[in-house]
Amino acid sequence: MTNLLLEWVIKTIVILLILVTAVAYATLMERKVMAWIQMRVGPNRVGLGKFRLWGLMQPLADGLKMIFKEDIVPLQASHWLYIVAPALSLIPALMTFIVIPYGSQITLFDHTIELHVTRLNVGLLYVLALTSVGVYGIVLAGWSSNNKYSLMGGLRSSAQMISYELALGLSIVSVLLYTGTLDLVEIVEGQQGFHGLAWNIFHYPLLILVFIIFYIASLAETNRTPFDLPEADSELVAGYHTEYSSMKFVMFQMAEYLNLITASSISTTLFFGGWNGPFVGRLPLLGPVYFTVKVFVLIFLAMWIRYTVPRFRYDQLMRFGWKFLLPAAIVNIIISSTVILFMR
Amino acid sequence: MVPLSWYLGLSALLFTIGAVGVFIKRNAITIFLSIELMLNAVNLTFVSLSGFFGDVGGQLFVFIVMTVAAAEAAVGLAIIISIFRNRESLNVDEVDTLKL
Amino acid sequence: MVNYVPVLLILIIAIGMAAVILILSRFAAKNRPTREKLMPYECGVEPVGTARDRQSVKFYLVAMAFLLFDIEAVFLVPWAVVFRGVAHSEAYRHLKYVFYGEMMVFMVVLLVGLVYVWRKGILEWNR
Amino acid sequence: MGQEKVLFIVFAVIAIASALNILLQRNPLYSALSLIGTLLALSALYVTLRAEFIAAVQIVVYAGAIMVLFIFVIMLLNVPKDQPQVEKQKGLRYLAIPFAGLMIAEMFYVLRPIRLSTLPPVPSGNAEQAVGTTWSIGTSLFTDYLLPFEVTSVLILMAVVGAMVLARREGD
Repeated sequence: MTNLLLEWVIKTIVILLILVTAVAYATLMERKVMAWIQMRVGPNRVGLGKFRLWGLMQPLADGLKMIFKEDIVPLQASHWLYIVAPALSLIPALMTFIVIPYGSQITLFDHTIELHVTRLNVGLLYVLALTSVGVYGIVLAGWSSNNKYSLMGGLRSSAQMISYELALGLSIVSVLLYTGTLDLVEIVEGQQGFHGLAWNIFHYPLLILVFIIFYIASLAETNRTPFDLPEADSELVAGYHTEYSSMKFVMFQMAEYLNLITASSISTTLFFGGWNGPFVGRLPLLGPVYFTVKVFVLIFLAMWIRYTVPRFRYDQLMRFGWKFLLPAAIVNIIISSTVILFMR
Repeated sequence: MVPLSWYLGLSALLFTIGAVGVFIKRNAITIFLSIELMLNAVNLTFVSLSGFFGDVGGQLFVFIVMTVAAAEAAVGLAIIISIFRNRESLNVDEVDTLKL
Repeated sequence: MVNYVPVLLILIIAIGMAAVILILSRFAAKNRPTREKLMPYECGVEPVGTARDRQSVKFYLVAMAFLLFDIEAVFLVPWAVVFRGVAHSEAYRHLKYVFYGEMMVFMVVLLVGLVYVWRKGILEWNR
Repeated sequence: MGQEKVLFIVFAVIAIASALNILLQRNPLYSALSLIGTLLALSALYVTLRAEFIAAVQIVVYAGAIMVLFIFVIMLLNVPKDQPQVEKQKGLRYLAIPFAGLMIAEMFYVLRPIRLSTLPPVPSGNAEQAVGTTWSIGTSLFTDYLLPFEVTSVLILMAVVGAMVLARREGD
């Protein structure tokens, strides 16, 4: 028992460290990608001493800068909620990753290590539950700042999140119809055949549509551009985090990037075979590599979309979510279940 | 293992707190929240009995109770909104007449 | 249930992390509040009115519609998980059409709700 | 004391403390947030009772949807704090305390003879289909409990229509 507990503690801390680093470099990646798309160079100065290292130390410098910014609590804000809100946004974002498998198992010093922190029978529901709790950070940040822009941004953002959460949940139902389990480890193991290429999306072509719905909904869920209405800077300044500065602002940013990474990981797990790939059976260490590559391709896609597609108007956004994505997800469930009923 | 009576005791305590809330609070929304607390206390009873007797029926009942609670919250809050619109108040002691 | 211990673990670690960050931001930087810094930000102009005002009931209606369709999604989850097993197992052979049909009835009833919400213009925000 | 008992006590204390906080707060927003605390603690207790699916649904539906609706309404109305406190039945407040005492006494009286102290063992071999898993919920909900399930859909439809009619103003 103590052995198991120790293993969990180590795995959890390692995962958190990796996640925090990934978040830091996702911000650099975002700026680099944006720069390339706009034919600029992007941050390339901050390095180690004389070596510029293509700006690889930029996230560190940004972090240091943010720590030493003045931390302001507006006088009229609801003091307690104002401080707690960013934590409420960050904590669920940090908690999601423990159910996602990032490899099969490796043997280290005669000790078999499963490459996932834990497996839950209701793994996917656990992810959905944390997503649905993530609304509170935003809505409370908007309310507690006691600022009109914040309140409006918080309300809009949460209305958007809950609307797209529906499409997200219903598109997952279509996947469940094929996999028949909520356990993410089992879902990945079900995609092992054909040299590790029996990914759900190849195996069941209907899932391509589901993936598109899922991906759009998860972009909206993470409040990224075409869907970053809550912080549409031309109308609402910075939305729900208008009043936030210093590390509290960083916590919102971290939560946003963590959610992006999580959404990409879930897409990878559900549609693209998780850690599966050629030769992974013989060389289990390839698993985490494949997983990371797939996740980063999806993150790159999100960034590409961000700097290519203009922002929606709020009414367009709500119309798109409710009148297109939601019915499309429901129709997909009906078609998928009919196919399964008459398959074989 | 934790004995069944602990779960039932906790559930009864939560139910009592909810009932007291309905008595002493005058704000319609807080009263509503207390009712939700009572529903949850009963749900705990259902789930613990279902676990201890190994019968899934109790958990299904909880599922249905949650649905009913959702429907109730939607309609109840709509009533609260329309009362507030007409009276500018959420105090249940001020809305005891039937005419406007 | 031992698999849920890591959930508790990461909850504690995440709370600890958030607390450390919050404390860090409190004490790492100099704090020199002025009246202007502590005012609500309104693009540099003196704030007008208050943010504690009543908002549009539209947000309530959207949240209400979300709540009711969320219930639908939650009912669909256990159905979707068992559906394949039921449709392809011998033990449930006579039940598979019932399984299919009942969920279709359920979804049709709720689609009527969606159509109602749609026709009443709750999903329109530009009016 | 076993680890389970320690866990139970921790979550029970969280549940009771936040339940009491509902009553102690004057601002309904803080009351609603306390209720969310109770809901999360209860969900953890459901996990200790092996009702994983219900525990997850508790968070998705209760904490993630119903309470969001409450908080939206509280934020939309933004009731001014300085309202005159009208209280017509003053006696109720003083009746509540003995009433609560009576209920707690009754509860101890009823619970005293209950002797069940362990959960039944998980049947070996088909842990996937034990009580509380998604499979067990799915198979019995859509067979033995078919009627309540279908009636639920009608209830939700009625709630949509009712809430819409009540909350919308004429010409809104």
